[in-house]
Amino acid sequence: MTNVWKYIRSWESFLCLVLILTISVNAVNSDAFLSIDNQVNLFTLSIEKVIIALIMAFIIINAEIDLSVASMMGLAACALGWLVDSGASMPTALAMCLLIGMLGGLFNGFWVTFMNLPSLVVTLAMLIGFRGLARVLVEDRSIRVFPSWFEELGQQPILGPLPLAVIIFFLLLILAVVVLRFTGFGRYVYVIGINKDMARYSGINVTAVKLILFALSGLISALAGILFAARLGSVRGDMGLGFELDIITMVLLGGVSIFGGSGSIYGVILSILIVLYLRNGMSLSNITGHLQTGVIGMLLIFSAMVPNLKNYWESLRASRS
Amino acid sequence: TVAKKGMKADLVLMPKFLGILVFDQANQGAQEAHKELQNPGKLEFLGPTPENSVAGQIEILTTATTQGQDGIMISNNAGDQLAPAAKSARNKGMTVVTWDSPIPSAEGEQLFIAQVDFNETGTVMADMAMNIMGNAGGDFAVLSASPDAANQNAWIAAMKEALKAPKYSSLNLVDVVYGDDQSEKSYNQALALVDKYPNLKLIMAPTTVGIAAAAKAMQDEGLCDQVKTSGLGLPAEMVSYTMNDCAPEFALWSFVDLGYLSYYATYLIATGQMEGIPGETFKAGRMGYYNVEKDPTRAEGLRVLMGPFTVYDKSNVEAASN
Amino acid sequence: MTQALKEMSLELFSGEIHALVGENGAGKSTLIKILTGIHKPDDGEMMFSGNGVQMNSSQEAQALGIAAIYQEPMVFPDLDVAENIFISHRKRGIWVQWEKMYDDAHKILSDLGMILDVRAPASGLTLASQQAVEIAKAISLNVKVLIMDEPTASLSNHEVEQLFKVARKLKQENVAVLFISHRLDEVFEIADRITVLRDGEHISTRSVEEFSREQLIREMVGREVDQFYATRQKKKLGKRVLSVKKLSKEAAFTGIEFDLHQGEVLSFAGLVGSRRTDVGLALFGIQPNDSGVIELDGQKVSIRSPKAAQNLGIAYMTEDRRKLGLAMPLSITSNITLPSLKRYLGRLGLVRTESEKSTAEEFKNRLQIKTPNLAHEVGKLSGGNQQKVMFSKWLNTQPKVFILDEPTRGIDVGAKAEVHNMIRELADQGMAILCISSDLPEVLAMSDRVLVMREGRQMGILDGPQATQESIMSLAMGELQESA
Amino acid sequence: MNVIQGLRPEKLRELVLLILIALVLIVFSSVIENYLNARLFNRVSASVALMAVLAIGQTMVVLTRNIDLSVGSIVGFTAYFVGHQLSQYGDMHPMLAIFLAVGVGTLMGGINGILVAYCRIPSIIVTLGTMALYRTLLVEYSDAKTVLTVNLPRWLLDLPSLNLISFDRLHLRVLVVGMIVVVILFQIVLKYTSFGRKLYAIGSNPEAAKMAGFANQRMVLTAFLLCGALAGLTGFMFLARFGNITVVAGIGFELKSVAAVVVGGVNIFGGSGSAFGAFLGAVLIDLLENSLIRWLQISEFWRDALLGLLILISVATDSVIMKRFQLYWARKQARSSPET
Ligand SMILES: Nc1ncnc2c1ncn2[C@@H]1O[C@H](COP(=O)(O)OP(=O)(O)OP(=O)(O)O)[C@@H](O)[C@H]1O
Ligand SMILES: Nc1ncnc2c1ncn2[C@@H]1O[C@H](COP(=O)(O)OP(=O)(O)OP(=O)(O)O)[C@@H](O)[C@H]1O
Ligand SMILES: [Mg+2]
Ligand SMILES: [Mg+2]
Repeated sequence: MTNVWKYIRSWESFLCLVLILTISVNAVNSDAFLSIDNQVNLFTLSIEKVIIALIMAFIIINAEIDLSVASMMGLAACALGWLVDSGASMPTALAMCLLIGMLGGLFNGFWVTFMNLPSLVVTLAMLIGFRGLARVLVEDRSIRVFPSWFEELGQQPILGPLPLAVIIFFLLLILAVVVLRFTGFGRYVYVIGINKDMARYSGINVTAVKLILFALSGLISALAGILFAARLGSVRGDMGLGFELDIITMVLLGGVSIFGGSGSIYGVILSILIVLYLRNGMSLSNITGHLQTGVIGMLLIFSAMVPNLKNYWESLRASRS
Repeated sequence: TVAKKGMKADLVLMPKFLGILVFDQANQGAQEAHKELQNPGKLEFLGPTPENSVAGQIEILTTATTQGQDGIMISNNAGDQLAPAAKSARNKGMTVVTWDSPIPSAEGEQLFIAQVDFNETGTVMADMAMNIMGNAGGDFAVLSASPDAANQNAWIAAMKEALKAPKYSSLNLVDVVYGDDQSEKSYNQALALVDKYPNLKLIMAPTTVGIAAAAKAMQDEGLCDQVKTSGLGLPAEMVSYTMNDCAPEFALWSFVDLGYLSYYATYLIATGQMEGIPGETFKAGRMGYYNVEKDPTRAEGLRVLMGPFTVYDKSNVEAASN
Repeated sequence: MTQALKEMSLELFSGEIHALVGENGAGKSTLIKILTGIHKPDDGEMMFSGNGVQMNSSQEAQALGIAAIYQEPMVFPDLDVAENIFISHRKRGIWVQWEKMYDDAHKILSDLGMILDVRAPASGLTLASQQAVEIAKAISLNVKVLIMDEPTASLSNHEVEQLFKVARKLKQENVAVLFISHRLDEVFEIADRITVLRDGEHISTRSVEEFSREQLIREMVGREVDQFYATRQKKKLGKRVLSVKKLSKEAAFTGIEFDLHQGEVLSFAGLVGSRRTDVGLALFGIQPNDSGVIELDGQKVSIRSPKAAQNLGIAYMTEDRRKLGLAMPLSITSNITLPSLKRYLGRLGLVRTESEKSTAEEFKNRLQIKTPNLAHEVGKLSGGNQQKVMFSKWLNTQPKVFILDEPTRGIDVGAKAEVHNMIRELADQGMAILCISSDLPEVLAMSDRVLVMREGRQMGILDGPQATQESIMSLAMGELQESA
Repeated sequence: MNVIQGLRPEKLRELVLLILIALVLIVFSSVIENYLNARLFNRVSASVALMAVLAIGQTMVVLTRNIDLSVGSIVGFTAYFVGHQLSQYGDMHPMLAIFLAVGVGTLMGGINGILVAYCRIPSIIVTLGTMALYRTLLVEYSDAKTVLTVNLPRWLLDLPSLNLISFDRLHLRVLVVGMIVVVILFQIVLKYTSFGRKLYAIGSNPEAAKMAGFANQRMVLTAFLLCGALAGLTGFMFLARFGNITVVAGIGFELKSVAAVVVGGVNIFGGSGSAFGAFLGAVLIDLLENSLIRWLQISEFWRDALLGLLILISVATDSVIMKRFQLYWARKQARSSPET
């Protein structure tokens, strides 16, 4: 009984409420909203961010942050274009890109773990650095060399109405839930996020866990970059510019504490849905640009205020009784 | 074709992003045409934020398709990345017209309303450089928007091509740098150019933000005698620099007219009064008659050429700035 | 919601030293937090110098002249020692006079018998030095009421003596001192009156002469507890497990040499800052040694990480429970299984929660951890129960060598006896135990042998009978053992 | 050894930064012709004037263990707002214009501060939100129009090129002097006032600060107010320097200011750092940027890649040296450990 009650008052159920509200308003507002096309589209349009948000949740729960994800995404996409353009075969190029992602992530991880620098600082520098490398590869060109199967993979549905990227996302989602919630590695991610010194004193290999997380972050960002390239069919140096803030917003709105140690993938997926539906609803009502961003910003602040209001209300009730 | 008024078409005008004066002017022109044609449908002016321009443009195009809009006019900032979304919009029966900046591969695009001939832009810039630097010529550099801006890149390429002519042999293009259409970055880049090339005589900025920032930088540092500024600029923003000789000469076309013309073409196609095939002629209200033709500056694609440039200098800039 | 305090009453006179005693979780710290305005009482009133007062923040408490040293030291790691002492002085004025501050800080610390570099950042201070800074801060405030929550928990005799000197001086100056300790010897030494708390309730307040040791314990615990500090029976030692030769680490310790046998309890004694902890940390691979040899079961080993140490069968229980010992927001169960999580992983690396739970249940019963349930947040347990959870956590790794750093720090008498019994039991079962402790009676009672350190050097090893309060102290203070 | 003895950590940090700056100057003067000249000073000082003021504001917030990601939007908004006012009321007194900018900035900072300190929302969330909100406000307010240089009063346009003192070609601009005043002022506040010290304390250990009876909430609010005020001032300087203000004004300044602060040795987790350090951080980054731009061999496209790496290296150098320093303290401590 108490468990049910606790669940009902949890952050996730609050998000659920917001989500249902958003969906209802959208459905009333626009006929097009509920169409399958639109539902798939609204996912597809942000699928790369959403995929990265999953790994970002791990990183933030681990009390780190990776600001370089979007730049890595751009770098991987540009590297793919550059490699194919310079004659590499598609499979080689894809493998190389994923490798670049992983190495880039490890590079971040190296400075964070071995040099003991704050990840905010390291990844802020590499936000500039990786983007710079992407520029080095493509300069002012826009590269459009991909075979048609690759573009189709990015643009055509392959399972029912779902394109590949969405399917990959769902697979990764399940994986993320299982790993974070039920495995030893997931437990380590939390514990290190709570207190990494304590984790080290408990014989946990903090360095390894962090390195793995950063490598995965790079790898998945690269994967997202590849999917992005496939979806758009061509690559340029500015791909994914500024995505990092959207991604972090999704994760934080999902109730993951910026100080690490708490949060869940359920919350993150709910907040992803909220952000996507909200944006889609606004787009359908012809609200674009800054107003959209402003509304999301407001939502972020308000939703962070709710738990405090709840506490306040409870303490008020407690003091009265 | 002369447009039949009062037919319904829901249209969207999409700039590269919101918050830049010239796009607002284009919107004015489009709204003017919208009224004139008594279109009972709606004309929406929708654009992404500058930070999120590429993804935002794709999103707006896709949403417009979902909404069942009849046509969209795009100033493309996403290069070929917009092509898949444009193609699927076309498949859904939507009219896709670009203006200001086309889809380079022309995939998914029916028509490009070219403000001027892109090759001509190159010549105009070269000519202005020649005029300013004199026959002695000398070093000059380009300060562009972002490295990804398709129209700027095309103009720069055209200028490089034009410079090969013996007439311009004294002009020496030393560098191309990017100010990302941000005042502060363009300003700093302009100063850096001066420091980097001691013999620099001219900064050519084919972007309204860049040219104004460069002119201000030269003025602030008292370098106007040494380094001139030119390129594509808005008279309202440039008038003082032209008058004090920091930017003696620059060029532009009317964005109001560009919006107006784009609207006419899009309206005609979306309402089925025009097909959008080479050889067609249509009347764009107060602006007169225009042709649809193959775009000679791209491998594929059709265009409607608005033209011409207006070159501004001391004689006409004040009148144009009001 | 449990109630931490019920109908508590306490009177404090100026010029008295009043001791507050009670088991872990009796509500002592909670009471103090109420007295200093950090928590608000649900009910009841407070009088100060005859006037009713309502305290809403610790600032108001300070304005009244009430200062407190909390159980866990609250230093500012980025500020230097002197600033830590003076930062909260209300009358400091707008401008900081650095040189004057350094001089004053130096003076206060030397009055306390502490030599600390007042310009050093506090981040490098040991727990004990932090405690010293806290004390210096509190007495420098010119208070009317000084409250100290277990100030001696990580101090050794020498520093405790100094502290008591200061406390007596304050008493002379008509300050009321409220003092909490689990070391009953200290309570009897310093207190004028004693108040006993149990389960959040006031049990009794009497002058110290009216209490006998046994009676005090009975009132605290609510039952008879016997066999305190019974000296350990000398037993035949098992085979040698750990052997350390010429162990050194730069800026920490040099030349540590000892053997540790199965079933043996070897204690590390010394003054605060004698670098005993550092030896422990080296053996556990957290701060690996620079030179020297460590042999485990006769094999030379190199311990470069805690993980390696754990694989070799070494466990280290830290002295800093809050920062290094436990994951406070996690459940008791998760904490207990943390270092040995590998054992609980099933297929695909999934955690088998059922077997986790049964382990936790087992330890809860074995160590009598007082908790509503095992899913309870560890951070919400009282200090003593947290200590037990930490103990369980390491016992569960089934170590060959168990290094205990201040194992009874902040633990009440009853629990202390339990811990001692447990340590003995473990030793009897053949575990090799290395116990770092500042509590001399404990050291004497527990150990087969005592290694005494001073300033990072080994001063000597005392065999059971040789080890007395005097012999340990004289080594710790710097008189080398002749025979060593 | 005695020299190091008197060195407090932040002093050492500043020293390290100065050495790094000197190193950059030496290295680049050997690869770039005609590098060390008055122009370099003029350029770097003029653009650092903005970033340093902003970075010091950021420092105040970061010291308390918070972060302000909305400063870029505040700069943009104030620049636009004041520019718009000035183009309508050209006869506004210059002082009034500055007050207006600082006032608007303070207000925006205050909103951040209240949300962080009194509503207890993590600062990164609040300022991510207000970063978007303030920018939206700017777009709505500006209606996509640009503030044009032509409409601005003469004095404002002349301000960025106004020199206080000139030695030959070396100019000390008024804006730069303004920045220097801000640096000195805040350095004094942080080092020598009890307000400043308490900011450090709060960032160093908020819980202990609460226990010690500090008005944490008010202090954090004050930090945000100051940060907003300085961002407002930066907005004014931005307007003066760049003249044409569009809705993109100040985008990216938030990350730049954070970069300056961390390169300047301010601990991103609060509690340590100094105003002077933040200033040096801004100088170092700007110097690197400027030098890379001027380096002929480096193409436009390599610059950012190198800049990222160099920032990383300079932060790492700082951290390595600080670690050495701590070891030194530990050794010293070991020598003077408690005596009998
Ligand atoms: N943060 C907290 N939240 C909820 N309950 C708490 C919290 N801290 C302590 N308690 C509970 O309040 C009661 C009193 O705890 P308190 O810390 O005052 O005990 P104590 O007498 O100081 O014990 P110790 O000697 O172990 O320090 C205990 O039952 C404890 O579980
Ligand atoms: N002078 C010092 N300067 C900096 N750090 C110190 C110093 N002395 C000790 N430490 C650190 O504090 C921790 C505990 O210190 P140490 O081993 O000296 O104390 P100890 O002898 O165990 O005494 P206690 O545990 O009672 O403080 C270790 O991590 C050690 O590195
Ligand atoms: Mg307590
Ligand atoms: Mg110790």
